[in-house]
Amino acid sequence: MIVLSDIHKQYGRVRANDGISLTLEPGRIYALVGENGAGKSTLMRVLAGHTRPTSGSIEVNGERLSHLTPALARRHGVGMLYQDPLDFPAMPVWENFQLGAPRRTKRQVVDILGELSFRLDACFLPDEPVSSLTVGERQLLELLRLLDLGATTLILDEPTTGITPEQKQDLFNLLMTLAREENHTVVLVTHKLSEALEMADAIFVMRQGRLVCTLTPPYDEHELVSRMFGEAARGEVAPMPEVDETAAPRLDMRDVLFAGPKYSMGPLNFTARPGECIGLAGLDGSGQELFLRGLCGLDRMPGGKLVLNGREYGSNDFKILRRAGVQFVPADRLQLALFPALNLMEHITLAFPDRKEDRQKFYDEQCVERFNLRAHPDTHASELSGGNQQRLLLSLIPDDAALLLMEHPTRGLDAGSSRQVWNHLKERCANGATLIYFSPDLEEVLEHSHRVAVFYDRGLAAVVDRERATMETVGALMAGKPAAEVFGNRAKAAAEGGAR
Amino acid sequence: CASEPEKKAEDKAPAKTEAPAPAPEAKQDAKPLTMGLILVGPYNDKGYSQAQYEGGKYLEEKMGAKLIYLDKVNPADRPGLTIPQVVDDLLAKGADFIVAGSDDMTDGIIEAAGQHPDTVFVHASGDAALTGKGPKNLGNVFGRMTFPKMMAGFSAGMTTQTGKIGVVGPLINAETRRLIVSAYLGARYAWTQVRGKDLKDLSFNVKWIGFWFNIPGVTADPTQMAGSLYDGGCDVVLSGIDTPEVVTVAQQRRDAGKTVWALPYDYEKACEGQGSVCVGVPYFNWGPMFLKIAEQVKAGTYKAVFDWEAPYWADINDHDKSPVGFMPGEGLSADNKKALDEFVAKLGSGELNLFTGPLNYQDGSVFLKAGETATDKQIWYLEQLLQGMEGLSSPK
Amino acid sequence: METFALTIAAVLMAGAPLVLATLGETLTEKAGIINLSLDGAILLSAMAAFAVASTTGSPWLGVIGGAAVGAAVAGTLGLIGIYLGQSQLAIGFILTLLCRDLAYFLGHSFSRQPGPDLGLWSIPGLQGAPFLGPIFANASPVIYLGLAAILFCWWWMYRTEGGMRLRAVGESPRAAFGRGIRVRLTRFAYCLAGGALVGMAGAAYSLAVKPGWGRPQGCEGAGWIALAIVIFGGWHPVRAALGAFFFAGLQVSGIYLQEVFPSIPAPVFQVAPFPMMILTLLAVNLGRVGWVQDLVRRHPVLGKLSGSWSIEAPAALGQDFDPKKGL
Amino acid sequence: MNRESLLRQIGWFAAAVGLALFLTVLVTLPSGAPPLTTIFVLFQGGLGSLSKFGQALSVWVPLTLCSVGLLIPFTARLWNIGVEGQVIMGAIFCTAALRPFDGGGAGQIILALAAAALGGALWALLSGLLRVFGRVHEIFSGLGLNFVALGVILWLIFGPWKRPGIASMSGTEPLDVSLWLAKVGSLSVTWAGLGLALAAIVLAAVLLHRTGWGLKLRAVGENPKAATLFALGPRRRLLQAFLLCGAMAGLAGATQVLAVYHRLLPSISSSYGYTGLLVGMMASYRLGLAPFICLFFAVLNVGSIQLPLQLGLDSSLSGVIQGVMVLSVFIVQGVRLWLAKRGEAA
Ligand SMILES: Nc1ncnc2c1ncn2[C@@H]1O[C@H](COP(=O)(O)OP(=O)(O)OP(=O)(O)O)[C@@H](O)[C@H]1O
Ligand SMILES: Nc1ncnc2c1ncn2[C@@H]1O[C@H](COP(=O)(O)OP(=O)(O)OP(=O)(O)O)[C@@H](O)[C@H]1O
Ligand SMILES: [Mg+2]
Ligand SMILES: [Mg+2]
Repeated sequence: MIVLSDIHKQYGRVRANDGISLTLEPGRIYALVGENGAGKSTLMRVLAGHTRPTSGSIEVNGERLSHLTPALARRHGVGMLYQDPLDFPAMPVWENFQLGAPRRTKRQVVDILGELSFRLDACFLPDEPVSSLTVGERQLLELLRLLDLGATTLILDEPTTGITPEQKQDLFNLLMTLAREENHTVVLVTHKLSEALEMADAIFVMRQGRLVCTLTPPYDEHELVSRMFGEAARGEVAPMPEVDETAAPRLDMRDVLFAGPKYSMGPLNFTARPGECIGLAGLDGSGQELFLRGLCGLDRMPGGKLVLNGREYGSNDFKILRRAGVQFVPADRLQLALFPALNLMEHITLAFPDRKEDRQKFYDEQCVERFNLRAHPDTHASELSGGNQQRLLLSLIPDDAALLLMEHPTRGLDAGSSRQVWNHLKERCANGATLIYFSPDLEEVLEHSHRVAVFYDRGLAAVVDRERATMETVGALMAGKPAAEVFGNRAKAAAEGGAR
Repeated sequence: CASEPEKKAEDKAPAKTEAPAPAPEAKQDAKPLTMGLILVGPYNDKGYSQAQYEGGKYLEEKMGAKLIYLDKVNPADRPGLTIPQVVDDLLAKGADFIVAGSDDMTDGIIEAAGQHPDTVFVHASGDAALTGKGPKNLGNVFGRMTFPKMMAGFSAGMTTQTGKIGVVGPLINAETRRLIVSAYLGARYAWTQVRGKDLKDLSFNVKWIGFWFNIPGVTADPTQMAGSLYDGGCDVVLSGIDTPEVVTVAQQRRDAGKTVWALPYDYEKACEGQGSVCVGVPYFNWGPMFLKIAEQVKAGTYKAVFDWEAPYWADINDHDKSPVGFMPGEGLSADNKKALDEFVAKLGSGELNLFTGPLNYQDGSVFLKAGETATDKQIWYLEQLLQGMEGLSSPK
Repeated sequence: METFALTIAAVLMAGAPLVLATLGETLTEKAGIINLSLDGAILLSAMAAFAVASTTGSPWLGVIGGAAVGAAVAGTLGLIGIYLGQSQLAIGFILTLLCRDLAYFLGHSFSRQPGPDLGLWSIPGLQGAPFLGPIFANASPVIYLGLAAILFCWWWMYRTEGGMRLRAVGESPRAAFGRGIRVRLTRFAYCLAGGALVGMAGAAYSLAVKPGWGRPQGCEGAGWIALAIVIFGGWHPVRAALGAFFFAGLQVSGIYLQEVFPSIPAPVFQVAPFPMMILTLLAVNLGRVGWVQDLVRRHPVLGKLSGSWSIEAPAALGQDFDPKKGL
Repeated sequence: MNRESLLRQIGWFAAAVGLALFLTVLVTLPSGAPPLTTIFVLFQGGLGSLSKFGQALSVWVPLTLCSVGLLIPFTARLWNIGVEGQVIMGAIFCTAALRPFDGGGAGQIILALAAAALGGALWALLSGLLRVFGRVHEIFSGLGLNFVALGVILWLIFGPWKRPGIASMSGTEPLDVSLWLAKVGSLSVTWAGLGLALAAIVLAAVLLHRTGWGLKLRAVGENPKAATLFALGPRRRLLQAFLLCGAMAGLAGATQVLAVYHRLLPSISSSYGYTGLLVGMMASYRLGLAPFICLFFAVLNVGSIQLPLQLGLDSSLSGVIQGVMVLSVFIVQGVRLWLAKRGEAA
């Protein structure tokens, strides 16, 4: 039995965990759900001793501790499986299995590994480098390792991203047996409601670092969803701009293939009109990221054609597209979009070299007036809050941008600023820009899209127009239900009509 | 050594009488004559520079002169330091005349001498006075190392059992060619004339490392160089470089049970403590040369000439007379030593001049016709190695 | 045959210190730390080794002294680089120049003084043996030291728990930390160990390969060559050692080649390690460049080729890790 | 742009100097030299007289050219350790340009300077290309190219460019006096040298702090990914940085040939490249301090010859002091960082 009480974790300005208390009992399976950045992983890392909480205490087997270290956690049988497998790709399977475990000979290790994997009817070649395994296999190997270390509390942080359905089924069966027969505690961090609903004896819902509620069966899906994504922000929201159906398409993708570092997708056929807001819905790694990065030329486009404002592009060179008015705003702003140690003025100068002279004026009008970016002009980007970072980025996008590609436009923004951002984006659309964006916050997507493009399993599953785009339908599509089942056949036709 | 004092008296006497009396006297009373010495390497390098340093010390003890010196004067060790700057420093410290120790300083010393026309400058090695390139107040002095090198070669020729002699040379230029050729001539004489063997059976193999000392990644490594010579069958190797690798390698080969010998270079005591691997060392003994110059300077009679001093034949190892010498080591057997002495006597009497034709260059062209003897200039500016020597004559 | 054996012997001798230094740096870099201070460290420890040896009269004490100094230099890098979180490259580079001058300054009084050396070990059994005789009958201890070090490093890295942890902290400090390995401590430890080996290399120079101390000692620049070889050897002890011998061979053969190809300027053979290092790095990295990847996709042949390049630097090489931050 | 009080910074710098002093004393003690006298002799040797100061300046010129040049790649977080080789290449190209002439004037000299800049730039470009297109870290390519350059210069001096008859350490045939740079009065520093160095400082200052280019360069160094998003052409910037630094290093080589040695020497670079790197680091990669640190190091260099002359000490002590100085700066920075972290934690 593990009791977390009043756990706080602060990362600079970010409150990753904000006073969380919960109890984990043996023999039960818990699900931990919440939008991106809700603080799930952080909480779990605290539990696994990989992160020291800013404050709060952890009680394990009656022992009360201010924090755990990896070694301590192991001694108390707590083991964690990471979102991105935390292993040593260049090293062989058996070494990955052995590292951190008590001293053993290779033979012993190989035997144990073989026996364990037999039990879970998996199969590993001990001398193969882990880099040659699939993500799923690596997850499984980690799991075996934890079991071998005698972990009785298993934390799985989104274990099903990028593993096949059957692997997933095996995994869940295994977890079931572990919990029911061997009395293990299992915590499953997930974005996929279906999984939570299917597996969990209790569901913890997190939102912006807080534990908003703990649900117990029988579950009400609607409640769960609304708890996860919260009420829509108060205050008047600009209406969706009108789209001129007759206008020539702004973007037309013809059999486009995209190839990213991890995976490739396509052929994609998709069109967008001027003034349109198109939201991309999908679980992490379902393909929406590659879709955006490919469109702006950051990832390669091995095949197909892009037609922008009637001009045809055989390749997606970043510079050329940028000159054609394509602008990309990544989600990870500090890592990808800003210069941490440069100040606001310098950012402006970099974005608008020609406005070097009146940049102070620009700053006042653009940043302060339009985006109420409240910060001294020579603050470093790294010192800006997430919200201000986003404001800065938006204010750096030229007004004549024709096609806006945004990852999670409101990531880390509170309700108020999110609204501002949205009103601004809609204003741009009203002025004829086309917005294609992705957000893990489904409610946001539904609220701010003319059409919703749903991605599943690295592919464009369906394009749903506003009327039909509801939490249920889109949620179902995201979870992999075929369009046919979601709407009757008639609707399906319409849906596919969307993706011509 | 009893003879020294009066000998010195003799030496001094003429100088005194000729000297325009007062000036030097006054000088002497005021402060001792001071020599500013510029050394290219460390003063304690057990080699070329230490020999000059001890020459300076000799001067101090013999005529109470004062020595001020700066060592390691080369662009590598003293970045940005130029000879004129050093000279300024030494003069500021009261030097009455300047001696520059190395061929590398040629241009710098010419420049400096130009800047201080009424100070005496002497360039040990170098040929400004010979070519007339230099200003009037710059002379050259150098011992005729060719002779000790001949003796080294001779000893090698007497000592070798395989008839294979190796040389680890620094970099290829007229000076190094000159010295190595002398060694070859000595060895050849020993082999053919004294030991009466066939010239064909004598191999004389010269390997250049490309510099005066080892720079890993740039020059060939003298240690490996010497090693390869010994491995190649040479049992005697002469060193032409500044650092003591060759003797060390010889020692190691000895420990490994090989019968090999080595001849270091430059420094009289180089053979000390090396035991029987060391056949002998051709060395500079700058003392007498410095003394002579100092006295002339003091007397104000110094003439800037190109002075290429022959050994003092009566006793080439006489500390007070011979500018160059050959110090036999334990490696030289008694008989060979006797042979060497005869050889030296012949050279001294002029009865034997090894630079006598017929001698051909390595490429077969004629260096000296039969019976012709080489002039100093020919020897000083030797263009190639000689026929019968292996190794490069000039860098390609 | 005889001469061939002798050449082998020469290569072994010339290679021994390089091997020691290379192995040391390989250890350090496997743990994820770049120690650029090699060149200076070798010189300083060469001086120290000789100084100790000639004052105590015992060459082996000298070797220990050299190792200690090498470790101390690496330790400085470790403290400032690992725990104070400063740039390893910068510190390493500063230490190189500093140690070099320090060696000349402190070693002043020992320069060109007679002193003991490690001498030779003669193995009675091998005397007069056909091929091995000339090589091993009377060989310098450092040759055995080098060969032993190769075996030991290989065994330690790939056959022991410790070696596994070593590679782990170099591959992914986060993962290692996650498994309860004390990352910084481990890294620091191997920093020291590697430094000690480098120190031994210095001792090998001043007590065996080029006995004595002086300016120049003759091992100036050897450290840079070793650094190059580490990369050339793909961070694998055995391959690195082979690399060291390969370059020693190049230098030795350069002596013979000087006559064979008089048209090739002599420095070429001596400078060879460096262009080779650059080419190796090029080969290693090109595989990751986008346009090359596309090329390889189009022509599978290249894929096979690039397979043979598959040298991987430790993934976390030069990245610092602060456990306080957590994962 | 750090908003820390000047006083604080000075305080920390003082701490660094103090530490350096302490370490130096520690080092000199075993050699039995009186530390303070030693340090006094050093400085007096470098500043004692006008001519001494002139010498210091003549060291300052190439050193400044190198370190100021290095600050440009540093701005882009590039470690152009190949600067040493670039100095050598500059010297080689400079000599090559003058070989056809046995005399001349401003025309030839300008030609030679241009050639030197070109040579250095090309050599730097090699590292740059390797870095940008081959992802070879510039440290290793730079090191390699340094040795290659050294090989080339030795080969030239002892081979094709050797003096008639004698090839030797003393390098190639000296330049005709008409090709020497004019000295400032009786001092050993030259007008042209001073001009070049000052020009380099001004150029770097303007480029880095007054132009968009410098800002872009900084941005590229800060975050290449974002630089791509802003379409700043990271690759081109990096290459330009290498080229500029190479050109300045090349000029340093030229001043060595035209002003100091008047010919090509094996160790023509006087390892000013490496010292320049030290300066850059000690100035914590900022232009403001660099020229002064250069002067300080130059004074040490010149003063160092007094150590053997007056105290019988080995002059490499000056190098030791330089190293210790820079090291202390880093140690102090680290401790500072660590204390800050402690502060956060508490
Ligand atoms: N190491 C870190 N440094 C700084 N901020 C961090 C760190 N780790 C997490 N954060 C921030 O803390 C917040 C919570 O992150 P966390 O990863 O716990 O969310 P999450 O619920 O796991 O999101 P996801 O569903 O994407 O996994 C986010 O705003 C994130 O940016
Ligand atoms: N950032 C730092 N700067 C300076 N000293 C530090 C720093 N972090 C830790 N130290 C000191 O170094 C020593 C070891 O610290 P710490 O325990 O964090 O490292 P470690 O235990 O070797 O590595 P790990 O914690 O990853 O196993 C402690 O004395 C600590 O005070
Ligand atoms: Mg997470
Ligand atoms: Mg710890």
